[in-house]
Amino acid sequence: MGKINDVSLIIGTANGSGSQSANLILLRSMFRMGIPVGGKNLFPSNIAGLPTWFVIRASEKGYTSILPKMNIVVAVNQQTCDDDMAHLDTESLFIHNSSLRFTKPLPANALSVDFTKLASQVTDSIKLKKLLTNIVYVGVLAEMLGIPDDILQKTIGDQFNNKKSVVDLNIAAALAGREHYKTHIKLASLWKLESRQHNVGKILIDGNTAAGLGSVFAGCSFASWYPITPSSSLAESFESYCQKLRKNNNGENNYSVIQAEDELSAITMVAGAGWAGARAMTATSGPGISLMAETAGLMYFAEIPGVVWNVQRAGPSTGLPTRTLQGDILACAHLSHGDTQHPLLFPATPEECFSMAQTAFDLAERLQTLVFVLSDLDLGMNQWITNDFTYSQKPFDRGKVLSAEALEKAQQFNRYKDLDGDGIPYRTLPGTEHNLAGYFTRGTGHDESAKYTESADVFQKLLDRLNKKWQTAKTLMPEPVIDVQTSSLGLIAYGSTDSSIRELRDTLLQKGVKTSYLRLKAFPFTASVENYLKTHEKIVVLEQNRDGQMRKLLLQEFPEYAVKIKSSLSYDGWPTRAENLMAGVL
Amino acid sequence: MGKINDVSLIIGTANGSGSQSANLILLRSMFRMGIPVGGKNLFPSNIAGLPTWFVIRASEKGYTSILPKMNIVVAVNQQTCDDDMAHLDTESLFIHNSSLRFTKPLPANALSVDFTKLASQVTDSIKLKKLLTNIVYVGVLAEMLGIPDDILQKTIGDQFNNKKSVVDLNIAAALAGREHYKTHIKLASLWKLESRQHNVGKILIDGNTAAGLGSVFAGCSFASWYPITPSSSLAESFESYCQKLRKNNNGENNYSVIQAEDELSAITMVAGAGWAGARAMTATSGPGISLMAETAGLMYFAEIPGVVWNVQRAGPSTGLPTRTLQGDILACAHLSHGDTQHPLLFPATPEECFSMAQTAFDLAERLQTLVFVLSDLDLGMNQWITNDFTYSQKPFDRGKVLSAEALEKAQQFNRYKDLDGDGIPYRTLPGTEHNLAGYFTRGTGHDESAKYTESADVFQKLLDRLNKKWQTAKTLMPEPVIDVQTSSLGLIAYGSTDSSIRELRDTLLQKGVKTSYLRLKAFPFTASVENYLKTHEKIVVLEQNRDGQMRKLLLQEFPEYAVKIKSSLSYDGWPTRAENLMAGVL
Amino acid sequence: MDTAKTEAATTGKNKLNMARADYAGSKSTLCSGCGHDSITNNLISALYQSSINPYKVAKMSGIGCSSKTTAYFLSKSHGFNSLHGRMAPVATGAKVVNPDLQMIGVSGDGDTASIGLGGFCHMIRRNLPMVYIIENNGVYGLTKGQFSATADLGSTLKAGQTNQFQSIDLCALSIELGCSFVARSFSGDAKQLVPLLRSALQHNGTAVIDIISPCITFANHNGSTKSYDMVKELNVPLQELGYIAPTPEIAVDYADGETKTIQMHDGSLLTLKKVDARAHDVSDAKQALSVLFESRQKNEFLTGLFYYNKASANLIDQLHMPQAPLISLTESDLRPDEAALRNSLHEFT
Amino acid sequence: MDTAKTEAATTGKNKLNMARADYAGSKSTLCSGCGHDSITNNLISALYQSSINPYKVAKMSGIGCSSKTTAYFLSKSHGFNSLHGRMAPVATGAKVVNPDLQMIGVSGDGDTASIGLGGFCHMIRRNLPMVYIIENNGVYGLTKGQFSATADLGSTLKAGQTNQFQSIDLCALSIELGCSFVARSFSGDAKQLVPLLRSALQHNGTAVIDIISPCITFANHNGSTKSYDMVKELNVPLQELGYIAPTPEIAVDYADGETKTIQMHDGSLLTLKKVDARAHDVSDAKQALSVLFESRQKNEFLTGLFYYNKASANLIDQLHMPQAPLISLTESDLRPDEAALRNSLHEFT
Ligand SMILES: Cc1ncc(C[n+]2csc(CCOP(=O)(O)OP(=O)(O)O)c2C)c(N)n1
Ligand SMILES: Cc1ncc(C[n+]2csc(CCOP(=O)(O)OP(=O)(O)O)c2C)c(N)n1
Ligand code: SF4
Ligand code: SF4
Ligand SMILES: [Mg+2]
Ligand SMILES: [Mg+2]
Repeated sequence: MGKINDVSLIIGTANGSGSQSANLILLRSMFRMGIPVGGKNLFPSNIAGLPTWFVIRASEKGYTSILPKMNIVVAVNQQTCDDDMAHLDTESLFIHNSSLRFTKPLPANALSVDFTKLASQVTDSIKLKKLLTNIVYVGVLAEMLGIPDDILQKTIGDQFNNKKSVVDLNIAAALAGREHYKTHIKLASLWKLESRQHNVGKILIDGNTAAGLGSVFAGCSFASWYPITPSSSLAESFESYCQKLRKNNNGENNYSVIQAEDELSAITMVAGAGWAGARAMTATSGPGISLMAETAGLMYFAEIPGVVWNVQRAGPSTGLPTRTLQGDILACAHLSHGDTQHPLLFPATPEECFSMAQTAFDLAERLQTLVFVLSDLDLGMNQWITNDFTYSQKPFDRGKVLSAEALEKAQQFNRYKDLDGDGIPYRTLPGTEHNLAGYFTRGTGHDESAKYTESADVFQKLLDRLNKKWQTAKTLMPEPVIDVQTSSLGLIAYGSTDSSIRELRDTLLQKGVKTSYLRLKAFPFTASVENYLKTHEKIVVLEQNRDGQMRKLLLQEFPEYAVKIKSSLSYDGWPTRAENLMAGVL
Repeated sequence: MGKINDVSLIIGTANGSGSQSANLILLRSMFRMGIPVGGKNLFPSNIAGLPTWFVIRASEKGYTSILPKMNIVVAVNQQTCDDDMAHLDTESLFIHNSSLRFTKPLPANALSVDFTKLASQVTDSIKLKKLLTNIVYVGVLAEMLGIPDDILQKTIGDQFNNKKSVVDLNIAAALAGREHYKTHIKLASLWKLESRQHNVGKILIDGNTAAGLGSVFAGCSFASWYPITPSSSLAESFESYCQKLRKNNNGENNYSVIQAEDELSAITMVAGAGWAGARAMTATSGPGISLMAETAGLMYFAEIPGVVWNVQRAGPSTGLPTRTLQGDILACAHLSHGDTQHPLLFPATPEECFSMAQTAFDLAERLQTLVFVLSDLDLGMNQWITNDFTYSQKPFDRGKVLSAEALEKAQQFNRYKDLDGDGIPYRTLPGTEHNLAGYFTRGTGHDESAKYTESADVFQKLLDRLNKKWQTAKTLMPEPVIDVQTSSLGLIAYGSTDSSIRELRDTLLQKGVKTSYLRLKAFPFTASVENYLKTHEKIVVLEQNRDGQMRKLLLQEFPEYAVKIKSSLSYDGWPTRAENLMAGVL
Repeated sequence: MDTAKTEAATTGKNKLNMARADYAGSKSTLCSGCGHDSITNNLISALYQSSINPYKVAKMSGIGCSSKTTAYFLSKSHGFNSLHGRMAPVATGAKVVNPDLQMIGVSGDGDTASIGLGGFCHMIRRNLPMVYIIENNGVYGLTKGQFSATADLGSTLKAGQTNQFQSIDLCALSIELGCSFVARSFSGDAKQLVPLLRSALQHNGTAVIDIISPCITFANHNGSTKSYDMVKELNVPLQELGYIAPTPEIAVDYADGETKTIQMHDGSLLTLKKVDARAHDVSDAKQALSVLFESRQKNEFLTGLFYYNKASANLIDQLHMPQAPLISLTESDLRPDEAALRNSLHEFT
Repeated sequence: MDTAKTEAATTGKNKLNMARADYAGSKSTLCSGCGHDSITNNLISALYQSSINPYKVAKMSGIGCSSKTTAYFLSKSHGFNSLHGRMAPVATGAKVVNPDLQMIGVSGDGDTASIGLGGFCHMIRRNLPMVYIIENNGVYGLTKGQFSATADLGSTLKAGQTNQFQSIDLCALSIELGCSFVARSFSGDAKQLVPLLRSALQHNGTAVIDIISPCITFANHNGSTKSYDMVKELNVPLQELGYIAPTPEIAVDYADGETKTIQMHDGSLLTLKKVDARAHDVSDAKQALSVLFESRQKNEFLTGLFYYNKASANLIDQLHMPQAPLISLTESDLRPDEAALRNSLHEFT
């Protein structure tokens, strides 16, 4: 008998060849078997014809981190078939299309399957044959691993929207693969899948779709954006969900989406919309963040709410647009010149991408400031099992906005006066029909009534009040997830690396090393972060960037504990692999 | 007898009224008497008609920091004359134009002088009368303080380029003021000036002029810029010195200056020019820095030399364009997204603005990276006594550039290969006539031969090499100026606050508190900074921003010493006043 | 003829029962004699005469002396003095989420033609409903008089330098990009400017008004092509303009065959009396471009309304939003129900 | 007639004794069938036929599928694949300090007309000597096919959305801004494109060539106005073009009165044979704008050379630099002597 529900496989194809849907069918079938599984697409910054890999890991424990060696390697791409063998270890199985020409010797466990020929049995069309080749390997793998046919067929149906002609062809191709395995290969697989109940109440989804949907449910009514990988699908999913869910009874749009001419305009439109009273957002990645710096500073200083989704990719500069990093932590925390600071949120799962949308807008409007949600390519574009999303009953926090009636009662209004001692002033929206409502928003120095001033005293007080607001923010930011198991070694991480950290901790435990774990959800840090630092002898911050950016923020904020705060870093652009972070911990 | 060579005075006028030349005449006359003196202009972000103040401080010790109370207040501006009295203490003298109407009671030591009438004695032209009013108060003050007439007259002559008609009128107006004091006021002044020899080998100049001139002598041949206060005069002085000093024998320009359409283009033109092999620079301030973020990251990652002069003003956002802060330290150190880092230089005097121009270009070309020189409004636009500039004999360091001949010898060329183990690769310039010269510059991931790659391994190695280069930078950056007097309290500061820190230290010493002092000249920090941290029990970083930005960089770099690194901050937009920083030190 | 104006003149109050002073703002801090102040003044007249509701106005600007002027009128309105060159996108965001706002933007030539050119062009493409005023002095006033991109070829700076680059003609550019209302005027020409502004306020798309506005401090010397003297000399109005507010029965009766009338969105009329032989049909973009092209060759400042297209769909139309502005939507409009969530998630199970 | 071409064709080498392969670059990674690859191919032909010295070429680009193509030709040359929308300023900096470089820029419609519009317009104002190619497919290819600012009104995306905004006509815009060489072509039309490119390479100012280049993956469906089918259908060439390299004795002898000849900077000739009645005098900007305007109304792709002005001063001329490029200046040229320093400081004593 083989290992049950513990298999890693990698499929090497070319992008634009239709392999993506085949891979998703395979992945979703496993998910529907109730097995914890994750799927990661390693694609090139290119539209068609270059190498792409898809990695699937099924694990009873829910680990999704990519392992150094794969159990099964499927090679379909001539360009990479030699190199794909590097993923093999002695036990691994190497399944390759018979048509591939290798320049290296094949491993012992190589299995040649003529995917192309099998596909030909199903169709005569050259174009279709190419696409169906992919489904054939799905059939082979399904048979080998033990994926039930009903699940596979239903998943194929769903993938192609139950469009009969397409579905039938694909099912036939899958069956051809299955049959081939059954009749010709007959190998007893070392790895087997068995149905489980792990995925009850769960969904399989990518973070960008979750964030787009979340933004609809979070009340966002304005989005302006400029296309950039890997954030485009977030904006696009927001728009398409709006089309479905945000029409009024007359079929009119209760939302607006503008594709801006660049990121300068995208964020600046958000500033305009936030100022006017809408929940407004943009989605971008590295280069876009850089271009948004000036307006981000304006929004901080003039106190305008807005949300930026930063789906991080590998930088600096254009970097590797289709690889992942957590590299914009410092850039976002201080984006713009001067003493500027921005709250950051760090979703770790699609579920949090969904729920943090409301958190982000609530905070942005409460604090009257720009809030960054830092996702990344791994979280945003890969497939994760996550808890089914909770429908929020929590009312939107629209913050301190004074209506005409409120102004009438108050009989006075000073836009930038701290009436409540929390550093947060009141605002009015343009169009408010009241004599007191109007004020003049500016990025220049201003007094409490928003008038221009160069008074040294007033200026310093303004900066101090903004800082007071920052202190208030610390009490409003989401609390970290903390699991204390020891006082000797405390790990800190954030965002998409969470599942890798879980695996890493288990491995450490097996080696006899107990760890505590704090997963940050936000910057500025809440008091519990300080407490965690205080109560652990050694702290290791695990992150996916070269410079230990989150560690730097921790050092800045908590110099008292700086000595004991170390880094464990991984920054090659691949999704975190648990073992890459191990060295830094021990 | 009054106090000798120890006087602070403030003159309140309106901008655009011609007072600036009068104030400079007064200041330069004192300088020419050999007395240490400094002049600071507090002007509005406006072209004409709003309040402006000019502060002059003469002090045998060379202190130039603005004091909370002034010895002499000269009020000429109706708009501010009431408020100007706030600068008085019991001893101070309040000289005001007789025509001013006050709503507050005048102090005992008030002296009403009819500047306007005195000016009328000299001219009938209404326009000129207005301008000459200012010279009249110069005459009054000159007589009162004891500024010799030959010095004053010569200075007037120089100020107006010895244009006889103008000079004569101004001299007459000054004499009218002088005469009026002699014959009508006759008050024995509490403050007197006496000639000294302190200014031998010194000049009186602003930092921007020094930086512009320095850039000419540093070999800069390309500047692109977009106007922004307080950096414009730097670019303008560079261009005007080039016109004088950088013409070839045929009268052609051995330089180029382009006024760009915005800061995005300004810095990007610098990238193009630096890539092509020129010493190229731009000058800007806060908002411009934000707009330069994306290209700054490209220059870091593609390794292109260039220099940015950031003459800092009070931010965040548009902030107070005519006030000073050291607020862009963090923004510049990490400008752009991803793991991006930039070397920073901190000139403290006009002399350093001049000499650091070459340092900046040498470092930029040696390190193939963008170097920021962080001046500020106080240093850049105010008048400072500084050592006469040394003519540099040091050859330019043009860095590792391979000519066609060198390529012929080497027989191979890999743009991004670390041949010398210092992390710095070799480059070729476009136009080099050799088969090996061409390479493809990009902001995307690249291998040693500059080819695009998405290889995880190559990408991580590239980031590591860039980091190695950063380590090399630490050995090349200018060393701090260190004065160790004790091991208990070590101050750290940088840039234009230097003279205030000197005063602060003297005051502390009088109170019995000994301090050491390290003045940073650069980031990344050299080893001597760490040693200083190590060898002092308490460290206070004095700076002009709210968030203690340099302290944050120190915390990031030296967590071992973080516990003892404290802040003393002042951030109201005025030039540092020594006493404002005192509280944070004790 | 213009009832609003007449009424206002006699009673000192307009239709909203507001006095002209109700349209004022804080005191200008510009140099005395600055063209921008005249524009402010004319704008106040236009707003007052047209009985614009101050509470529904959003005053937008970028950064510059010109951009400061939004503080000098309509102190009852909200204003947004944003970033250098970013007026267009800020206004876009605000207008989309609240189309009830009457957007009045004041920018400078540096703000629009230099740093803001990209955003300006794209706003025009989208036909954002907004009065977009450029106070054009050919220099960066606030940074002390460097050339902007509308400086004319051969114009000189006070310090002597000569501009060597071709000037961007913002009117021609706007027409080329499909802008639906394009005019040029001169800061001091109240007779021309006020009717233009009043009709622009009734236009349902982007109305670009390029107003030559001399900078007295940095561009009023000999050699500056945008000095008061030069502008007066070179100003050639195409038409004489008149504005007629909508009344129950508008009886337009012109003997003069040389006068054309165009009807604005709200029914008000702009009358254009031909005073220059070249005055063309303002609905003909091609002709407008030709007229501008030729006039540019002559180094004159042709003023008047150049192009008007009532029909072109604006951004708000394109977005198919409800009558009520998005900002008035409540939580129940904005948050779909739980069933919608469950439905949406079905495909991920 | 074109000696270079004839020679090349016979010997397989051009005047620099280089083979066509010497002008090749690395293998294209674009989708097979992408219009951009045809342009690369035509560009290689033009460079080869014109015996351009690869060592003196600087290949510039922004970011996009189109911008990647500078890697696919002239691997001997330096290339700079810069930032999205920033090709114009990078090229400006490089060209100014080394005017010996032959600047060849390849950008996309997104890169130029969306994010890079400001820099593009200002480069034209400065008349930077450069061949500026726009590989125009109306979409952002590299980010998977969203509309760009040159998408035609009414064109549809693969997923069905319709573009509601007016397209920016980069040729008309360039002429309006005073660009000195403006042409449009189609990626697949070697006969038209190669002569255009060869003459652009000899132009001493900004040469904008807007090349319609279908995106096979995202904009080749029915409904896309820039699909191969549509472009072939709508392509209307104004002229038939021919290029004649400079020879000691050029004897141009055309019987056909319909053929005009223009002489480029290096003495080479571009012949324009009228094939459409509208073919105008290419030195007349006003006419060029009118022709483009009318053709736009008709929804056709008018191609050919639209405007050419040999005379206009370029940026390098304006800067009054010496013959030797700034980058060749040595320390002694760059650092004035000590006396100059002392003199300069005198006024500060
Ligand atoms: C990003 C940025 N760059 C530069 C500046 C400095 N700046 C302020 S106003 C201005 C030019 C204004 O010119 P214009 O728009 O023509 O207005 P004017 O003052 O002439 O009315 C500049 C360059 C700034 N505020 N922001
Ligand atoms: C600042 C920035 N924003 C967004 C992107 C993402 N991006 C890469 S290419 C591209 C569009 C390219 O379109 P186009 O110039 O038309 O070239 P094409 O791919 O169609 O040839 C975009 C938006 C980026 N690289 N940089
Ligand atoms: S500087 Fe020029 S534009 Fe600015 S306020 Fe003065 S006159 Fe007006
Ligand atoms: S996506 Fe379009 S533009 Fe990009 S390479 Fe493919 S066909 Fe060409
Ligand atoms: Mg201006
Ligand atoms: Mg494109």
